Amino acid sequence: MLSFIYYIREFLRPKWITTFFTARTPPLTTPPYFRDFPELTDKECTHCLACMMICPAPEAIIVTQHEGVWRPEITKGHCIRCGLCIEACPEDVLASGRILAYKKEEELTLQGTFHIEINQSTCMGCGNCSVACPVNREIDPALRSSGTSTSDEVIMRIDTGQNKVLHEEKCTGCKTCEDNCSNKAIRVARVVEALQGGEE
Amino acid sequence: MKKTVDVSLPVGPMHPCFKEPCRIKCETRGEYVLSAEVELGYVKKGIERIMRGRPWQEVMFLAERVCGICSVIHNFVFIEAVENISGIVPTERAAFLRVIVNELDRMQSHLLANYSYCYTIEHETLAMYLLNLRETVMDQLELITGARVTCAYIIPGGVRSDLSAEDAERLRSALDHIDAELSRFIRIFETGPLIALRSKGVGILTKEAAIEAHAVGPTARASGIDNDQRSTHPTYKALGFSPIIRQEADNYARIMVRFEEVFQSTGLIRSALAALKEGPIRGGGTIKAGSIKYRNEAPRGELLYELTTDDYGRILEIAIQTPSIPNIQVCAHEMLIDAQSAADITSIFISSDPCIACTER
Amino acid sequence: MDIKDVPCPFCGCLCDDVKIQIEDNRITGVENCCTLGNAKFLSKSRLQHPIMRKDGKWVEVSYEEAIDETARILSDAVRPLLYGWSGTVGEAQVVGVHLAEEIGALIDSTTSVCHNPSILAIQEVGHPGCTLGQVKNRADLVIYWGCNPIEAHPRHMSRYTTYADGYFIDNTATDRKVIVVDIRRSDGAKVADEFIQVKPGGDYLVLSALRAMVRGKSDVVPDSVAGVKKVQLQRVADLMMKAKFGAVFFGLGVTMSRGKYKNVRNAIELVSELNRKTKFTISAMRGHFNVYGFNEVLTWMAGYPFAVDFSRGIAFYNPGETSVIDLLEKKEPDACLVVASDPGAHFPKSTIEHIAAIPTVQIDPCVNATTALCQVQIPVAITGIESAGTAYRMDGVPIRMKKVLETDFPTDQEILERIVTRIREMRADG
Amino acid sequence: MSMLQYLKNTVRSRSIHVAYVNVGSCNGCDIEILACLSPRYDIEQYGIYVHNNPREADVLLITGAFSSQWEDKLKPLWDKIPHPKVAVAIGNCPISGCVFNRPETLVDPPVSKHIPIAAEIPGCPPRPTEIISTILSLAPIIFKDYEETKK
Repeated sequence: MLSFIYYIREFLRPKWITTFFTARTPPLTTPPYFRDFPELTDKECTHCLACMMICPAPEAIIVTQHEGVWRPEITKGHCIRCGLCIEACPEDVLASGRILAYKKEEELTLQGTFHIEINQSTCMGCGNCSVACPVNREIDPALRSSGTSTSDEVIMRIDTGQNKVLHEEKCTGCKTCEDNCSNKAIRVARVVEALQGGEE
Repeated sequence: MKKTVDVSLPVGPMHPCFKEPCRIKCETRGEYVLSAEVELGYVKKGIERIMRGRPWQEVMFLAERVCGICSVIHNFVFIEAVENISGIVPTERAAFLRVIVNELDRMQSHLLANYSYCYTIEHETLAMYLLNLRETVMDQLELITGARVTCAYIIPGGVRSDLSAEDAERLRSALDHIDAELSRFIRIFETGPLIALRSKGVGILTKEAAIEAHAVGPTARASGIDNDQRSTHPTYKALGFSPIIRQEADNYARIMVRFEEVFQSTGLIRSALAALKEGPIRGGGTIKAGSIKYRNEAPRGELLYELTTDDYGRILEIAIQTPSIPNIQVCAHEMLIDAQSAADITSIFISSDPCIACTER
Repeated sequence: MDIKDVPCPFCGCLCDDVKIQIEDNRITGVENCCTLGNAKFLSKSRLQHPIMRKDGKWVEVSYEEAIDETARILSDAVRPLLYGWSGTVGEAQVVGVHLAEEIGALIDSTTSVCHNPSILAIQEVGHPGCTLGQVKNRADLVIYWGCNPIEAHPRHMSRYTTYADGYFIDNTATDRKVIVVDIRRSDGAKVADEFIQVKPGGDYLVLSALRAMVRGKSDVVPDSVAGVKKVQLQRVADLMMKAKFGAVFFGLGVTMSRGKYKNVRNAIELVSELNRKTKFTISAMRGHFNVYGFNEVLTWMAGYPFAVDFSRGIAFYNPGETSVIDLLEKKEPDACLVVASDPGAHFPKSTIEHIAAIPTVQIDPCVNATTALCQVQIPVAITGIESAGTAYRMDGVPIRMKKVLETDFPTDQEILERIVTRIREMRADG
Repeated sequence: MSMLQYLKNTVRSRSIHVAYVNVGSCNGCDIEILACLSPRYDIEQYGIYVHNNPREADVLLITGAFSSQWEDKLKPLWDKIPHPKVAVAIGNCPISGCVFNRPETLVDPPVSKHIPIAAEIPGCPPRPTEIISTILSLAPIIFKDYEETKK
């Protein structure tokens, strides 16, 4: 019996009555603070590949060159809208929601160090990783065009039948080598630290 | 006793009441349930296999996607586990922000569970009220973290973003709104005689059975067991947390425990907001080698991460024990048996708030 | 001492960018070379003297004696077989063909057991092919059909196709698609954009289905073709038609599975079909570094690419009758000369039994499975490392092999020339 | 176009019955579909009803990255839906496998390998607003002149 009174009271509230007669769904809007797919700002991309390094989803972001201009490209359907690329980008090329704003305000950064491991028993020395590596391609144009490494400045190259890491410190952790190794012989460990307040 | 006809009654795997695919196979005599068995395996993805050999920034997102409903707690437990291995201590402000987000997530999860229950017992009005209230909570989550479901808020050493003063004010007013609305809905639930008929005395889980079967979370707390892992967490201790326990041990108690925990969560968020001091939100720190077992209270109960990392912070071995694993078994072997009506099967099952995605991963 | 741009004498890729470090006439370092080539450059074990079986035991003999014995075996034979040739340079192959003509022998190469169906198909319908340089510079779609470049031609992808920057391709990383067709998920399939898993023996069906789709007759294709779903085939056909320049590479998965040369013919016709809409080429993934060279040499000397029988006094070519396996199956040869290949490791058991039963001579630097079947083995300089010459890459581009080490061992060419001279002397003696 | 056809088009775009199936998702997308039911978004005002019964559905919403359990189940389920019908992939998982698309995984994305997918809503998970607006924009196009186009 008590419940009837509660129900009647529920339905006699003025707010209930007004909403009952003027029921309207609010328009389908997305709030400005929603972390949507990252969008490009007008800043220039320096292809440091930090976004590719931090991206947790496979094939979601790739930095490519079109007509001489580098820019990150986000693949919808792969991107999980985590927003880490926006935080990791040192040049503020990407923006989404409020991430860019608070990143600047609070001086948030994500910094990484990288370590490349090559499994000697499975590496075939095919050179896919060292040719695909975007840093290698930058350093040694011969490697890019013919797969022939002529420089000792590259991160890694084929030597004595297997891939050898020469300059680990140049690695940007972009995982391109991992993706292009067909027998999973190369792994990049990415040790990322979340920092605040600039360089320590 | 003369045996009447035995019926093997399958429920699922696609059932309007279930959010996720699973199948309950019940042996019934008439409407009386003799035994029940839960059949799983429809959403197995092998997340733990994928996690192996990956750094925290990838595993964190995989951990979140163990379960889409209680994603924050998976993030929370995983990050605190690797922090404990590496000796990273989150900044004070970050610790409280974590609690705020975690409690918001718990609120929406409990509201969703109670929505499902009300929907299952065909009280659609209350169900819709609760679902609408959940949207308010989701708005707050989105306001703080920028995403509704997979927030990716907690990272080693701190949190992703700060809570500004005006956002905190919006959060406070939303909490007041939630409290006011929810007390109305609870009154509807508490005093509705039909609801009581469908809930009280149905799906009894005795304290002894609950202890024996290792029930966790609200399912166990409704049977009088004090097993809330938040009591051991330092930040919660600082906020003066004490678990909510009821003794009725039926569907009604389980739903009421969740309702009361929503109130408790709003209280915790308020005190966390009050305790929030200015300061950095990230402390830095890298993940080191080690292994750990770490647990905390998910909305559905105790969540345990057991993991080993290597020198470069990669996860070598990981095992996740989610709360729904014991709860589904408790539900099948203790609560469903002796149900007086086949119509109660779904309502009892939903009252234990099963999460199939968590269980199968 | 460093020597640059040494061609690697292993697989058909013939990578000519290998850098070699030499100390005291020994190779100490190899750069830019894959595991397979590296192993060949750095290999240590080899046969030091000619050996001959006498009373069931191996005895070391002089080169004179070994060549005398070989010449005797070959000139006594009624139907000698000269087999191998893919691991040596064109200059030696020329002498080999002269020798075959001299003694009326049947000459065949390893082509006979790998890409002979490809050659038959090309003879039927032509070859829309191009050099690997074209593929590298232009192709935006690469299809590997029935081959696993990662294991067999490791540097093929990084040097010529998938990863190397092309002159007309902006972004190899994004603009180039790779399709792998195989019966199992091979290593190469893991880097492919699209992997088609065909049931064994189903290549012909899949090729025909793709041809129908390229022709615009998708509705005749059933829902599943040799285990491949129609939607996937349609996706692949669309990819092919959208490509500006596609390159198909096929391996033994196509040639030596059910259907044989008809598979290859179908693949070539698919490519011709595609050429009505876009540009497409097809090439075989040739195995040994100079297997293509033998086809070239024999073609310009005898008119046919492999399996030529000189027993009639003219060059007679009839694959199925004059190809090596068929010949050995019929137990026809009564003497055999194996040059720079290893039939003992690859041939069917019954044919090996016949090789063991007849007098067999092997010319090879190393002891291998064929040694067990031989009467005589003559060690030679390792082609491409200790002796120079011309080899043809898998796309038909001739490349000059380099001599990087000094050696006392005679080359293949010298040994063969001495055998020819010895046989002529024997004939003159009557 | 006949009057009848016009009427059919109108009715079909205003009355859409939806079933959803979870083929291995983390249930994040499922609860976002559920959130569409809430009075905030209220999809029923657009004439969309969530029935979860394939036999009376027009639109099948698919979430999840296709676990092996569904290999023999999804196709029969799709065949049970009467024509005209469409399948819509919700979230990243059915499109690409999302973060689960790794070499070690047990799932087999994309779902379009198994049944035809008409539209895709990317996002992990997509917002309820995105789900609703996609289905609403899809509805008039997909069922338009069904009788004529099916031939």
